[in-house]
Amino acid sequence: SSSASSEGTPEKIRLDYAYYSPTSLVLKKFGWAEEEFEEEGIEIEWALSQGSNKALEFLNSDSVDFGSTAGAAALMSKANGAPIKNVYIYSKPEWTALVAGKDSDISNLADLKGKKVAATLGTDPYIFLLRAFEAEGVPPKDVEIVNLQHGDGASALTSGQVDAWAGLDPHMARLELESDAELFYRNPDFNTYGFLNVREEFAEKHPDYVNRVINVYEKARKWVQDNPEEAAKLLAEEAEIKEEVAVKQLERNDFSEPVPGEVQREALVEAGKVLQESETIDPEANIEELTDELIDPSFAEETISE
Amino acid sequence: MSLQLERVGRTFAGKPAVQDVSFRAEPGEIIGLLGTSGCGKSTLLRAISGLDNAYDGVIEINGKKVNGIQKTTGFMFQEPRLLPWLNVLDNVTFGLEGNREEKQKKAGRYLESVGLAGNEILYPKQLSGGMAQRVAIARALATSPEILLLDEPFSALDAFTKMQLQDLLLEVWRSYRSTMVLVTHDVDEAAYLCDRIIVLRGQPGTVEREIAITESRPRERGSSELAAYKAEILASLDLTTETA
Amino acid sequence: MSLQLERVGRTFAGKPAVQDVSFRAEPGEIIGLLGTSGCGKSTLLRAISGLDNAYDGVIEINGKKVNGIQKTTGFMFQEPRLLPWLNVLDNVTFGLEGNREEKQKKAGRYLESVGLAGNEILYPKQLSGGMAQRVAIARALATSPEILLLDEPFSALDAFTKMQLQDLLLEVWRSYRSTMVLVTHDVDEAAYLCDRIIVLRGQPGTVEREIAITESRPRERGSSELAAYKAEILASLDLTTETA
Amino acid sequence: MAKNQSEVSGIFTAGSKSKPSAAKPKNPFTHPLLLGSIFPLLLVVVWEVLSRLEVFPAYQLPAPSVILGTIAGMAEDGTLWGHVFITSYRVLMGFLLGTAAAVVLGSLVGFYKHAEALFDPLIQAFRSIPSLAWVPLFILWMGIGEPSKIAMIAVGVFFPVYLNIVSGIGGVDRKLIEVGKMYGLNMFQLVRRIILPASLPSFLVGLRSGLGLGWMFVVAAELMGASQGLGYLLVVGQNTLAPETIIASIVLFAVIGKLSDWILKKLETRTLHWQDRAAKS
Amino acid sequence: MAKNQSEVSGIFTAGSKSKPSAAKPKNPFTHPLLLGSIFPLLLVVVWEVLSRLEVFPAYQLPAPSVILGTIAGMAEDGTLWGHVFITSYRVLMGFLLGTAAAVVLGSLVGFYKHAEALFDPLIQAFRSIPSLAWVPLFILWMGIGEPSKIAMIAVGVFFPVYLNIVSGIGGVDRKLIEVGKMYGLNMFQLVRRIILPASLPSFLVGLRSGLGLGWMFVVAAELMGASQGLGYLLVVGQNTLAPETIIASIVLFAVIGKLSDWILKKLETRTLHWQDRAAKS
Ligand SMILES: Nc1ncnc2c1ncn2[C@@H]1O[C@H](COP(=O)(O)OP(=O)(O)OP(=O)(O)O)[C@@H](O)[C@H]1O
Ligand SMILES: Nc1ncnc2c1ncn2[C@@H]1O[C@H](COP(=O)(O)OP(=O)(O)OP(=O)(O)O)[C@@H](O)[C@H]1O
Ligand SMILES: [Mg+2]
Ligand SMILES: [Mg+2]
Repeated sequence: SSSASSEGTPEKIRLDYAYYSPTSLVLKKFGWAEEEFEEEGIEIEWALSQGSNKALEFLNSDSVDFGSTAGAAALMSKANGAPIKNVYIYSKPEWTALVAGKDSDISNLADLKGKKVAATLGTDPYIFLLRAFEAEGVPPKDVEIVNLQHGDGASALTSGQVDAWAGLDPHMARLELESDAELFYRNPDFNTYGFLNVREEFAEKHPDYVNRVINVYEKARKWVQDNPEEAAKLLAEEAEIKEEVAVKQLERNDFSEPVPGEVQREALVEAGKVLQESETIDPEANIEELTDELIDPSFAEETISE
Repeated sequence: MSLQLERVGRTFAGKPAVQDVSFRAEPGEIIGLLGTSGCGKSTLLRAISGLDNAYDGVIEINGKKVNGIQKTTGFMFQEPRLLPWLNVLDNVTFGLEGNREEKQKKAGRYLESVGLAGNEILYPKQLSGGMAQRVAIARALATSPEILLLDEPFSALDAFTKMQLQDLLLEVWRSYRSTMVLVTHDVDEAAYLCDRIIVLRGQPGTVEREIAITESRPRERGSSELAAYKAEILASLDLTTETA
Repeated sequence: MSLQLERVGRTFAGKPAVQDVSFRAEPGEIIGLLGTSGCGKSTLLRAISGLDNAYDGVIEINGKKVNGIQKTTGFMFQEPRLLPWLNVLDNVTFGLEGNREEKQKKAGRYLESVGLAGNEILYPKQLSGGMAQRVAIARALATSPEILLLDEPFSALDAFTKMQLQDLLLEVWRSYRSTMVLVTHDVDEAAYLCDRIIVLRGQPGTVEREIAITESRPRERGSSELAAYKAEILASLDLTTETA
Repeated sequence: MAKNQSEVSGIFTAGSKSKPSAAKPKNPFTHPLLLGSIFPLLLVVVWEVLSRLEVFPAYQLPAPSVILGTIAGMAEDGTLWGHVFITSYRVLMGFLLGTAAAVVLGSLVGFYKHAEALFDPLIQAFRSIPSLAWVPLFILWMGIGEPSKIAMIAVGVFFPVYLNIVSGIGGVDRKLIEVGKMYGLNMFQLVRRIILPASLPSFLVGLRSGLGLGWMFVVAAELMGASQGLGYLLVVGQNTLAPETIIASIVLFAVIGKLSDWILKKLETRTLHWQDRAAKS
Repeated sequence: MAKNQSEVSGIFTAGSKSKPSAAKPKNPFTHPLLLGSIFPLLLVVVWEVLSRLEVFPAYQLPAPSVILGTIAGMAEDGTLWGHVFITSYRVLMGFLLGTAAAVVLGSLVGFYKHAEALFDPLIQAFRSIPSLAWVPLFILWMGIGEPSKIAMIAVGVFFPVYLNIVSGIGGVDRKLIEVGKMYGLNMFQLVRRIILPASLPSFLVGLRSGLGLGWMFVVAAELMGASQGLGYLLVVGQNTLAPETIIASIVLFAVIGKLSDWILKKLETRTLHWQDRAAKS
């Protein structure tokens, strides 16, 4: 069932919100989307995404029109034929890094040889880990990667069952604050950005409305930029996390560049290669082409330059 | 209703339990079925009732070959088979039709006849063996079936209760003229109640003798006529040739 | 073993089922327990067996007050109570001890005595009513208990099988001198088997009479002495004053 | 030991002499409620103590007092009731739906040879598919609204109820069924008046099992775009590394699950009073 | 209709005249195996056709042929057997462990009033906690090795088995228990020789329910640091947004789950042949 009644005006617009996309929280909180479309009688429906994979499931099953994901997740889904495109960057997050315990003697990647590292297969931290290995010239097979969900990886690290963890915010921020865990390897560029994706069908039928959604997202983004403290408070409240954690998480988000472009393309191509090596993406697939198909900056360019 | 068995037999897993039984019951006749334990009496009743269709031979009711259960047939099983989740009263009303009150009144009447007035709300687990059997009798009689099959209906009762219930049975018979087939081990009972007695013998059971009791009703218990019949039945049951 | 009941009674949910029963059985005595249906015979046996502890009064075995089940007591229940997952042979060996072969031999002997040789591998659901009862008899006798409680053991058997099994019981008694308490509705049977007969009556049941049968064994069925006893028992059972 | 259970033990003790077994006075220390609280209390106390001693650090396993505080906080700001209510509602609806489906299919399969051959293999195969595996399929088929959540819970409820119904029907004594047949009951009446009451014990266990599984399936159900509910709370707790939220949701699951089971158990004792059970020692 | 089930229907038909019900020839079209395949086949065919017609796009629900290809691919490169083997092993061990615990606790609770008051409330409360909720706790207590995975599966198996045992024991006919008591059986013998066989139908349903739940708990178990197994496959499929991997793992769950259930079902018909059941029509 599509939300489009006819060409032109959609009956309703279905957005997702997610605790990893502070902008979406702000947008939902202030009701700017509702405001924007109220006059035309267009309803706004919100669905909570508990993770990139859920957001993509929602998109693929036509349950939402816009979904927030990590860039790599969108790429993987695209590789499987999902009819989505990325039209907007909600943030450049440094949401993942390599974390070691408080008194750990691990201080760089080379120290990981022969040790256990927790990561969630196929997610950004996992990609981050592999790219870090590549960058530092550490062969991945020298390290035992233990597949754990993000939260479980965090607790495995604190209870000493793994030596390091490819962490994800807000888990990571909380761990830093509460158990003095250390981020021993960071690189914001190895993260794959926060992608706002739209279903292709929606974009084709209602290009104007894509622009207008980007518009309200812009409003939210600017508010976050202008009010970092209140944004942190809001995030803490919505996601039910501590305020300090929220502050830390937000500090690591760069909201300055909303238009997808060459940097994202590069990051995705690199991520795609890593994923192909680990056979998460079909080795035959043409990553560059897929990336080009996925990222469509035209809407954002049009809207934001206005 | 008339009932006719023609060369009826039943085999369980290759072993014949009863063979070649033929007899005819005229409408309103009471047939006694006697025989040693395990000779196939209950098996025959099951075949007549329609619960068991895997017999050989032909069973006809009112001249029509039957297959399956007839609504007009009542069966009092060898065990009481009360429904454990129903109390005494509800067990008796189980087979009745009509509105609740009527059913309960009728059931109450029969419960009184079998000497169980005042025990309506007991559950089967609270009954003595004989009481359970009497509830089963009340349940079977209450529906006034046109053909009534009774499998050792009074086996768990003391001598006096038994006599009362035998008379109750005859009373019901007088009102409804049901055709009855009665399995019993009590020769006195058979002589007192039945118009004709089929004696089965052997394993597999076959008909040993058919004894007609022409004595008119009401009969007198312990009369010399009945005693003579009793002797005849006992003689035909005698085990001198067989041990099982 | 001797058995003594002193003012034993049992109340179910405020309603007395049996009251004030006292009697004594000397070692090796066979006591008959007679009475109308529902007067508390089975209830008394359950109390003696130790399965029911909630009775009033005192029960003593060999002069010692008992509480709970005695290994030396055997109980044949009013229903066969065969274990449905065991075949006939295994049901009989159920209570026996010793090695497998011995147990099976012993069980086989008793099965033959009750006329069920050749039916060892049948399951309870394949048995006729009387066959099931005979399996239960074999099971109860096979353990040769010192006190044997029998609740209408032959109620589902034809006259001749019944006589055979009565004699089997006496045979067992001759070998082991078990003390027995036998509930029965068959007055002939009581007169033939028992040393003393306790007649219960009423609801709640109370002891109506105690009749000692001094006739020595082996007794002759149908003898005039037994006939006299029978008349006496019947008279004491007579229901002229009560209807339930 | 073998005190017959059909009597009220208080009644006949009045007139009886001091029989130890007959006149057993209620020992206040063995009252079921009291006994039943021993383990939970012990658990909570040990856990609290260990937490205070920092054997479990708070970011791993917060103390019971903290959990209680979390729950109390949710109760105060009102969110608690929303979570509890919406989840209970979903479980209830799913339970009804799943039970209804199980009764219909279970009766068919329990009764008709052909129905068994037709349906049972597929059902048995589906029975071992984990709840999480259903999530994407349900989203696909039914979207992320309330219906898909309720349907998901119904799936969980269905299997144990179905299994117990089929086996319960199979286990009904032929003798009792024959009684029904002799009184001319048709298939439907036979089910209602004989089969159902006779297989009630099995059916009730199925219901209790099914309800338990219904609670378990809530998490999967509320992964489908829920923004409220205990399952949501749990997943959010896991996604935001908030052990106190996780444990609070576990405690709520346990408490509400127990309550709902208690209702079914009451129903069980009510409707099965006719069973001739041996008294427990 | 009411053909007695204790006989072999083929045997006595030889001598009998042509009775429709007695001499019913086996209709080849109603053979159970054939009937049982109708729905699965239909499902697969419809699904394949709809996929080919692109009613289900591949990114949502790949065609059965694609799934088969995925599985065949895994079989070829050998990874399939690893997944299947390790998961089956875990389920088997968890099944044994959970069943053992359920038998011990279930017997205690089924038997002793005090044990019931002591343990049952807590167990009933734990019964509704979802598998995912246990994950962090198990990691905390038992780490991420094999033991915690097996223990997790055992938890799933435990509850239905326990519930069915307790209810089964409660439902054993007092009359039969009394027989055992009269023959001087002690508590242990009573359980082994009377209670267990008498409550076997219920116990077996519990086992089958439990096994099903064991398979369901595999996902939670394999969230704990597994690098192989069907649950791992499922979760990786969900994390990497690969529908063919997800569906392939579902199919494998269904097939292997069905196989394992089939073994228990065989056991059931074997051990319950003594039941006096009505024949199905
Ligand atoms: N569990 C019970 N709960 C309530 N009442 C019971 C229970 N068991 C027996 N009774 C009552 O006790 C009385 C005596 O029962 P009992 O079984 O001893 O009779 P009985 O003399 O053996 O009769 P029968 O010859 O019919 O077997 C009956 O009125 C019966 O209703
Ligand atoms: N379901 C069955 N399967 C196999 N054999 C059976 C079955 N039912 C009955 N039989 C056998 O058929 C024979 C006759 O049984 P039936 O119950 O008709 O005897 P009966 O004459 O009623 O005996 P009783 O007087 O002891 O009740 C017995 O040998 C019995 O073993
Ligand atoms: Mg019979
Ligand atoms: Mg009795």
